[in-house]
Amino acid sequence: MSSGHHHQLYRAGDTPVHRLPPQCKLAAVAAFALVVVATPREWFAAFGAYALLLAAVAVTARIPAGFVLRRMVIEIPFVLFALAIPFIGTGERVQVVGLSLSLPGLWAAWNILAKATLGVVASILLAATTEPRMLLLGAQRLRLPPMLVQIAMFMLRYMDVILDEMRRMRVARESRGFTARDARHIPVVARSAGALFIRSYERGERVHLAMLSRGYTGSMPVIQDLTPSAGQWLVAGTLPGAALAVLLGAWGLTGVWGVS
Amino acid sequence: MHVPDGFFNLAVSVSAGAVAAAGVAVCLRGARRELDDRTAPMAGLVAAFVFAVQMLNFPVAAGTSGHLLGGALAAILVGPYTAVLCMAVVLLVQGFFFADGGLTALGVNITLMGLVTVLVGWGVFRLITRTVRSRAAITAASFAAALVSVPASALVFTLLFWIGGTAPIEIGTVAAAMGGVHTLIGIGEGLITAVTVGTVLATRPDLVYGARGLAAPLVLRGADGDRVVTPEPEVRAPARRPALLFLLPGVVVTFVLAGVVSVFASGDPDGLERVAEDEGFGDQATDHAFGTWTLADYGDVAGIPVGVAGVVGVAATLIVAGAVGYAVRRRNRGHDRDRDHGRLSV
Amino acid sequence: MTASLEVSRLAYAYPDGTQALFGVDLRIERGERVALLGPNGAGKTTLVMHLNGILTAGHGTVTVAGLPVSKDSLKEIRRRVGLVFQDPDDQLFMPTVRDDVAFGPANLGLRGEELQQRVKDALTRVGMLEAIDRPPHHLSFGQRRRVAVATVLAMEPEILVLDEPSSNLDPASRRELAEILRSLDVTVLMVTHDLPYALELCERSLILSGGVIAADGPTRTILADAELLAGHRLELPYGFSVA
Amino acid sequence: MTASLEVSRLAYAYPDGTQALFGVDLRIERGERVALLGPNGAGKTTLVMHLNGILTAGHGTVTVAGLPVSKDSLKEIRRRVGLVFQDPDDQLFMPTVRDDVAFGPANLGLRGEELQQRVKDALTRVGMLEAIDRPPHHLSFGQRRRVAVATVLAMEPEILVLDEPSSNLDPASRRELAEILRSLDVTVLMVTHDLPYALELCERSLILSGGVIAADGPTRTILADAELLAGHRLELPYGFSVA
Ligand SMILES: Nc1ncnc2c1ncn2[C@@H]1O[C@H](COP(=O)(O)OP(=O)(O)OP(=O)(O)O)[C@@H](O)[C@H]1O
Ligand SMILES: Nc1ncnc2c1ncn2[C@@H]1O[C@H](COP(=O)(O)OP(=O)(O)OP(=O)(O)O)[C@@H](O)[C@H]1O
Ligand SMILES: [Mg+2]
Ligand SMILES: [Mg+2]
Repeated sequence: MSSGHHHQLYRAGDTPVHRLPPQCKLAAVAAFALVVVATPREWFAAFGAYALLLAAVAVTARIPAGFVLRRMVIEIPFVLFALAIPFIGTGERVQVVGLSLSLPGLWAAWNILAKATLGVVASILLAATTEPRMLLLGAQRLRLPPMLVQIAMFMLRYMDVILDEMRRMRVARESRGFTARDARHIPVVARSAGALFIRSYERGERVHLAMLSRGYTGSMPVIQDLTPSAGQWLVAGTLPGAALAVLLGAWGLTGVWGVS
Repeated sequence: MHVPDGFFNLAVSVSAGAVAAAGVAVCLRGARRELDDRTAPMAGLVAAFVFAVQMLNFPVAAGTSGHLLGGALAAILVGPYTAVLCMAVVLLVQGFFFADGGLTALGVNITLMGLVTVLVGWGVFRLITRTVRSRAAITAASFAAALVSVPASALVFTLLFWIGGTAPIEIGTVAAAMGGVHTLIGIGEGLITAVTVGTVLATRPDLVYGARGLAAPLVLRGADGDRVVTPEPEVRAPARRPALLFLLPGVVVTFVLAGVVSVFASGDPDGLERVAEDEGFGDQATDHAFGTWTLADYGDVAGIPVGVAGVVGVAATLIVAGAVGYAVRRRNRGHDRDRDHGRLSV
Repeated sequence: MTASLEVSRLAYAYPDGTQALFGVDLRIERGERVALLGPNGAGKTTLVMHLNGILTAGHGTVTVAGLPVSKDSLKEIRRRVGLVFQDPDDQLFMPTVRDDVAFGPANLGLRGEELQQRVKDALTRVGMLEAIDRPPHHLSFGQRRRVAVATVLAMEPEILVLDEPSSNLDPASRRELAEILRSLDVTVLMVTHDLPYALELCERSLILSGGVIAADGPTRTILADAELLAGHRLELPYGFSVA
Repeated sequence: MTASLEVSRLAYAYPDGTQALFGVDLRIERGERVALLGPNGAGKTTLVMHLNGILTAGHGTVTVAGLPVSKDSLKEIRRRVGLVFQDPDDQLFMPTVRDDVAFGPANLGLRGEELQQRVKDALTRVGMLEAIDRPPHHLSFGQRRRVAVATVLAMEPEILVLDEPSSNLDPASRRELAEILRSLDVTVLMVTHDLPYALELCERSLILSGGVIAADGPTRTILADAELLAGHRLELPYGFSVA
């Protein structure tokens, strides 16, 4: 089975970030997201600091900015929504370059944009430095119920199977003189799409049976040792740790200076 | 409909997280009856299919994003318990691998797109197929189930938004936008679900959980050409599921929890505020509107900064989820061990 | 003595209703090498899939080394019976050839150096050692077939069931495979359409046709019976005769 | 006269960097039947995929009946060259056998009764008419192979390229396929590992080995040269000799 999908998320490399055991990275990203969400939206500097932290991770992992930006299109629906809030929001209005905007709306938009963006970038970095298969092993190590891990594993495999079957079907179609330039051809594609579901299922089913026939019992044999050392936990803890320090620091400062 | 981080206030996130965790725990138990060696890949395929279907994503004017949901389809193909697990897996993978949907909003997302769609979809499906069980009826029921499940989910979203959305938008606007768009999406989802279920039913009827039924008797042939027909194989009907009813109160509990906790514990009483405005004593409130909104996240209740309360709250969700998962896992393992013993003594 | 494989009155219908087996009876002793012949669509693959519990009997029983195939015995059965699928794409699923060949022995509990040794031995046997770090789906069809054979050899099963293992192999690999099979002290059941190959490798042959066993006997006798062969769409290649 | 197929200095590397062809030259005249022999991984499938533009030459040119294979000529090329894939699963994708066989001729503009007749004729030829309304992925491997051949026959191409068409076929089907190919007045290029089959069907053979053409000549001469064969992992089956 082949190709594509995963490799768009994952960028192979041999950096300290890549080398960390997956469960450490998972835990670190989740903890980081918690800290970000818990940060009051007025603490602009804190969000700036979080962004810098993520940038530092990206640099360490040698993930180019362009890669992260391209993957951030996933955020577009929220961005559009967030941009709409100041217009349709209720509450006090302010005039900005001739537009009447809702002040609470502006705050809400900022809040969603800042937190969602930081969360999205953290996840992108996680996926970029960890193979999907390893992420699942990590989740297993973090005691995610095995049934969920198993379903997730089949899901990833099936995404490959479906892509692979789609590729085969495309080649088969084209080699028999089909070109999909014309709208009249849509029914043909639709009919073969119906077959795709069953076909993919049966291909995956046969592969699964082949796995069973080689002694598979529901969890992948872990051939390489994944047990993280205390040092690795410590390294992984740097990101949420630093973020927490920023949060607590900012809290202390606002405590001293008061709210303006 | 993927909710990003920071979209709902903490009270809603935490309550929905608790309900989602409990729901998934119940389904982990229930799914053991639905899932075996042969159906496990089907669960994976359904998850992959749902994932693909959810990729068609477009913005909704005053809601979040709109797309097909796939919960009803999952329920019909693999059974309601496994379906919830599939949806949870899709959302987990989307959150962690694809950065789609906030990690702290997982609870909300699983509740909305997993629990609600599966529950409503399966409910409608069973209601229709209980009486008629032909192939056509199953296909039609699939259409209806999917059609209803999407707006239902949008409705619940609107309710949660009303209780604890962080964006200051009129609830009416949200309801109209979400409802309208999701009714349209519902029609699309109904069609896709019906076609998919119909296709599977035609070639692999054994794969449709909602249609588990008869296999024809087998014929034996002897060397001298004599024929024997084996007795009718026994029929395995889908298991009845009283436990599923557990989920319904679960969803109700989310709202109550979220509402109550929102109003009394969050320090972000915008839900109350809206009620106040609606009830006509908004004058008083508007004076404070700025204060309420800006103070909301860092204003303190009983001297505890909400930020800290947030960390504690979300951590609590994770602990609950983790504990439930752990307990179930231990129990599963216990079962496995029993089975292994059984095996050895054979 | 208990038979290595015993199948009795086995019938099976696929979920879409097509019945493929109509009451198969057979018995293979320990250490025998048996060829399973028959026309396309006879049910050979279907039968073979029952031998390690991948398909479960609609009616009848399958017994492996005295152990009936059932839900509880599956694990043990699959440890004993190694199955090479007709389509290598069904068999190979890991990201590299090494991982794929290691998968089975790792499931049996092997680790570390011992595991790596098994993997290398198996790949050397089928002549695919240089491809050890390549992804299996980037190999040629015949190369995939060879790796598929290696995945099963690496498990050292006591019963080897092969579904057309020689198809798509080049002639030298075909002979090498025959030598490997001859060198192993295991029970072999091999599905094939290559009658000379069956004669070379297996003392005994079965003909499965229309979902029942139509003939069972020494390969030489069966291949000499032109009428029997013709009745089941079998025939010796042009220019070949059973000496 | 223009050649039916002409390949010149063709080189190709797969996206992962594996180079499979290193400068292939060949020329096949109209109406010839040529066998393409060679060890596993020699590049046979890779070469064949260039002949109707599924892979595009990394270097060198491919010309079909005087028409160079390029983006603009693809449609015409694919009308002329019918390709049977090594793996029937790569070939069959529609929900029923009927749809699948009709797909090619329908793309050529056939409709209605004429189309149905083509479909039935092609299926009758390969003996799969009864399966016309079954889903192809529910057939046995050999049955799928036969349907795969039918999908191409139904297009009535002027050049037939077959990648191991006889593997997984039962012996009678194998002979019937040879008869079909002999009865058609088309150019045939057939990849095969079955040397006697090549001798029976093709006057001329090519050996592709390590990505280049290593030998080209009358099949009988090539098969008689044991040393040449052995150098490319080819050998005649036990008990068979070129008379
Ligand atoms: N997945 C399936 N669903 C429905 N019917 C099937 C399926 N697989 C095979 N069959 C049918 O069952 C019968 C036996 O098929 P089987 O694959 O066992 O044949 P075989 O003897 O292995 O043939 P071959 O030599 O072509 O591999 C055939 O009629 C075939 O069409
Ligand atoms: N998709 C692919 N990606 C990378 N390398 C490939 C791919 N397919 C084949 N190869 C490599 O290219 C070379 C030629 O492969 P090809 O499939 O053309 O061989 P073949 O002659 O058809 O062999 P066989 O007789 O086994 O079918 C081999 O070394 C193979 O490993
Ligand atoms: Mg078969
Ligand atoms: Mg090839």
